[in-house]
Amino acid sequence: MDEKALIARRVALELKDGDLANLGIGLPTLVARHLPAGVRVFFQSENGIIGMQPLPEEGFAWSDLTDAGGSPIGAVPGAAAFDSALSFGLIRGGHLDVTVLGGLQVDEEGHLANWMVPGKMVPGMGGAMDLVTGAKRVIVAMTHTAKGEPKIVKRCTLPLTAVRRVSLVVTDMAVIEPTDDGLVLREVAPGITPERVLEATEASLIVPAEVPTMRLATAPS
Amino acid sequence: MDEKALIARRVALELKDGDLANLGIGLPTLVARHLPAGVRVFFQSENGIIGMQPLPEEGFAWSDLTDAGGSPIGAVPGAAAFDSALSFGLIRGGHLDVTVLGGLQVDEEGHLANWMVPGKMVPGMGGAMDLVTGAKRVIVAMTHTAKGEPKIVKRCTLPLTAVRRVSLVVTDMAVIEPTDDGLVLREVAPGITPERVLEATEASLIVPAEVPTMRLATAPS
Amino acid sequence: MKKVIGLAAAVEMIPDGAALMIGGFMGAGTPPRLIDELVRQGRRNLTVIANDTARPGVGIGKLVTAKLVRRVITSHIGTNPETQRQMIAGDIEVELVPQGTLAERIRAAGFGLGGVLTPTGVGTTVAEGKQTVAVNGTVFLLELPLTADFALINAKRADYYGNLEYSLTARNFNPAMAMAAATVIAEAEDIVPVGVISPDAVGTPHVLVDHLIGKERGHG
Amino acid sequence: MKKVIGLAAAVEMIPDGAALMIGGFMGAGTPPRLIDELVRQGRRNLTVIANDTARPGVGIGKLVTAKLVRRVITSHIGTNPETQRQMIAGDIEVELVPQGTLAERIRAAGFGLGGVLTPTGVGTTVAEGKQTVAVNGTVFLLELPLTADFALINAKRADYYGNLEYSLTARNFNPAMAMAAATVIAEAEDIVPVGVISPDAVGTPHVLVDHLIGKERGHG
Repeated sequence: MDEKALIARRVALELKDGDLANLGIGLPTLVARHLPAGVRVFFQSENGIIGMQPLPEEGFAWSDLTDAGGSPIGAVPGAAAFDSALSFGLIRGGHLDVTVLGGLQVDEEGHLANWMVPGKMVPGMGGAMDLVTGAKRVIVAMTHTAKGEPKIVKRCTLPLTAVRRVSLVVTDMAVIEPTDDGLVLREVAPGITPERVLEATEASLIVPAEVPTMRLATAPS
Repeated sequence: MDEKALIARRVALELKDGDLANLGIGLPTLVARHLPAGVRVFFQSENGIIGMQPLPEEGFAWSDLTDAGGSPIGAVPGAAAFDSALSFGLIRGGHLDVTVLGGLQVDEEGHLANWMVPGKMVPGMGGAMDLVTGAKRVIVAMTHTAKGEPKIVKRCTLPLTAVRRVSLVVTDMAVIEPTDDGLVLREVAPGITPERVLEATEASLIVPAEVPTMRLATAPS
Repeated sequence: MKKVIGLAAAVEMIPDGAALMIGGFMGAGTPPRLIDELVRQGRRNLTVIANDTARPGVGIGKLVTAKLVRRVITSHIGTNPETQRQMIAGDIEVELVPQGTLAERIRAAGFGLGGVLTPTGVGTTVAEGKQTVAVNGTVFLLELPLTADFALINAKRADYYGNLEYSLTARNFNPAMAMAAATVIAEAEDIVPVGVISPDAVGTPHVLVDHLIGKERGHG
Repeated sequence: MKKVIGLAAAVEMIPDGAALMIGGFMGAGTPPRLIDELVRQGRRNLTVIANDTARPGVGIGKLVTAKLVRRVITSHIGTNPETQRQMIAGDIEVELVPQGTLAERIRAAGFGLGGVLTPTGVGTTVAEGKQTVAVNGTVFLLELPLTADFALINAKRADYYGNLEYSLTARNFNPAMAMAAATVIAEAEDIVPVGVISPDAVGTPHVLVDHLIGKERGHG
């Protein structure tokens, strides 16, 4: 299975019926495709809408209805549009149930770094700092390693996105929950052992006696 | 001439074409009736509209279109409605050209007291503190004395509405401008001498060599 | 996801002593049925956060007359002699807040801000006991967020998701309060099918509304 | 009171070195004709306050490509490699601001606030050099208002007074910027007679708009 699809299918199970969710660009966007039947989630695009959906048909685009990347989208019935101040009021005021974001590093304190690599990549934080600070739940969806290097580290060497502890980290190898006691290994991907996760992780992990295999939402038809 | 009408007619001359104005309850409300021909002023009601006007016809009332006192009003073509936060953003952000407010006392520093009499009347400040703090021009429209007592005093004994110096004071006896040097007597009402103004005023007044008679807008037909 | 509930059931969720934000300005934009039901059920010792207490017999004035209110945080009580009488008698505690500051304090809570710096009230009795902050030589009051257990919201129209559309001056404090309270109960003149309200006409997105009062038989 | 002026005349008011707030999010809601005319007239050393610099050839990206911009205060430049190239070359100075903080700082200026206390950025590089304020044990950054010489605003419709109506995600930063700049120049797809836009549909009241770009012959 494609590792990104695996991550998206696992994250999709974290979304609950009625949730307001904001998905980051890239891998997190895939999560919307994997929602279980009967779970209706409302997606916010931080440029000013609740109720975004993919463009329903070719030729249905309009320049006033776009996602945060500037691409045309659709809107579900019951969508609501608003300005940037209200959009971030929803995020910072604790009204957003969950955000799913990509990550460059997560450390033992559950801190996320995902917005810059000094001397290399300085795209800007966009809404990432607000999302990590304000959402009720922050789920990091990322590959477990990058070019063989662990991304789950003792202490982030990259600049932090926020000092708020994220809620859950979902990778192609594992589901890890930051807690008061440290990072707990909650699930392993199909075919992956806890030992292999430990090998691919710089941070210390707390490994319970039983670590179940990752649950996965069904793939879209 | 009725003293309130006189004050309103004088204040009306202070409003300029295109101004956004907010009139306080009572005497200030009368100003709208005395605008010179060709001067189009937009009136804000702080409960959330620009473009209020008196109810145009009996039977045209609607419960969702009211003034700050809760009474039905009309709206001119081109009116705009908004919530309380934006309404006071207009006031505090310096977007309101002029406010006309009643007064209990004005002192030599040009400070206004108009919202409470300790131990007696505590209606609440409503929007008065915001208006006096934020409007570009603050015009006080009030009778010169109350029960024979001067209302223009050396120092306000009543709680201040703001520490911002008001722009102009218009009474039934005089037009007085607070300046860096103190209160300057700019005009006297028809039939009133500077001497009589001084007698009815506790504060020191600077009296120029020539004090013209109050200009007045024409009364409505 | 089902938000529409009965009027009585909605008000039964509100305990004695609750802090309520109530939309409206002199009664315009105050939810009429929720107010009447609070009176009918006789909820007591309420804290009310609202622009004003209207007049006796009007909007929040009904709660005051029924002696359900222990504390009011408001910008104005001058139009309701009953509020003033109860204040003087010591039955009701009144905290007066400048109207613009009241709007910003409520907004700050809903928008996750720790506070706002405002010039209004500097040098007046409103500044007593408050922290001031100087920014580029100008002194501002630090005004803190204001939240509540419940917001009672009035809208012109709702859809069944709970999107709210407001009308003219009946809007006033409703949108900010719908962001700021722990639980939001909304009452609309009409509830329309989802999709009928244009996304641009939504004043309060449905995700902020916890409960919506349904129409009841006999109410026309 | 006459607000409608020609495109060229409007842009001629903007001097080299001006600070501009420009509405839009990745080009959506950015005034297209004002941008093109700025490029045509070759205004230089501009400071641009905007959510992003879009892409080369799109919205604010056109200003960057034409090398008109000396400084950007923005939340994101990652979609425009030309902005990044000029930043690395030292031709353009970039101040990165979290998007929600950017919105609140602009709003604070327009609403007469001295600043806002925000949790975003605490403990990160964004907090460097900024005052922090503790409120009830929680630490917030004090973020200061952001103003500009001009705001360039894009709306769906205007009326001849200058009331502006926005559409869906093209709204974004436009309403806040229209409050925050010294001079507001607005461009709309249509200018309709006064009274045609419902008071409830007005996103920016006309009193905030100084100049409105008229339709020109040949523009269809």
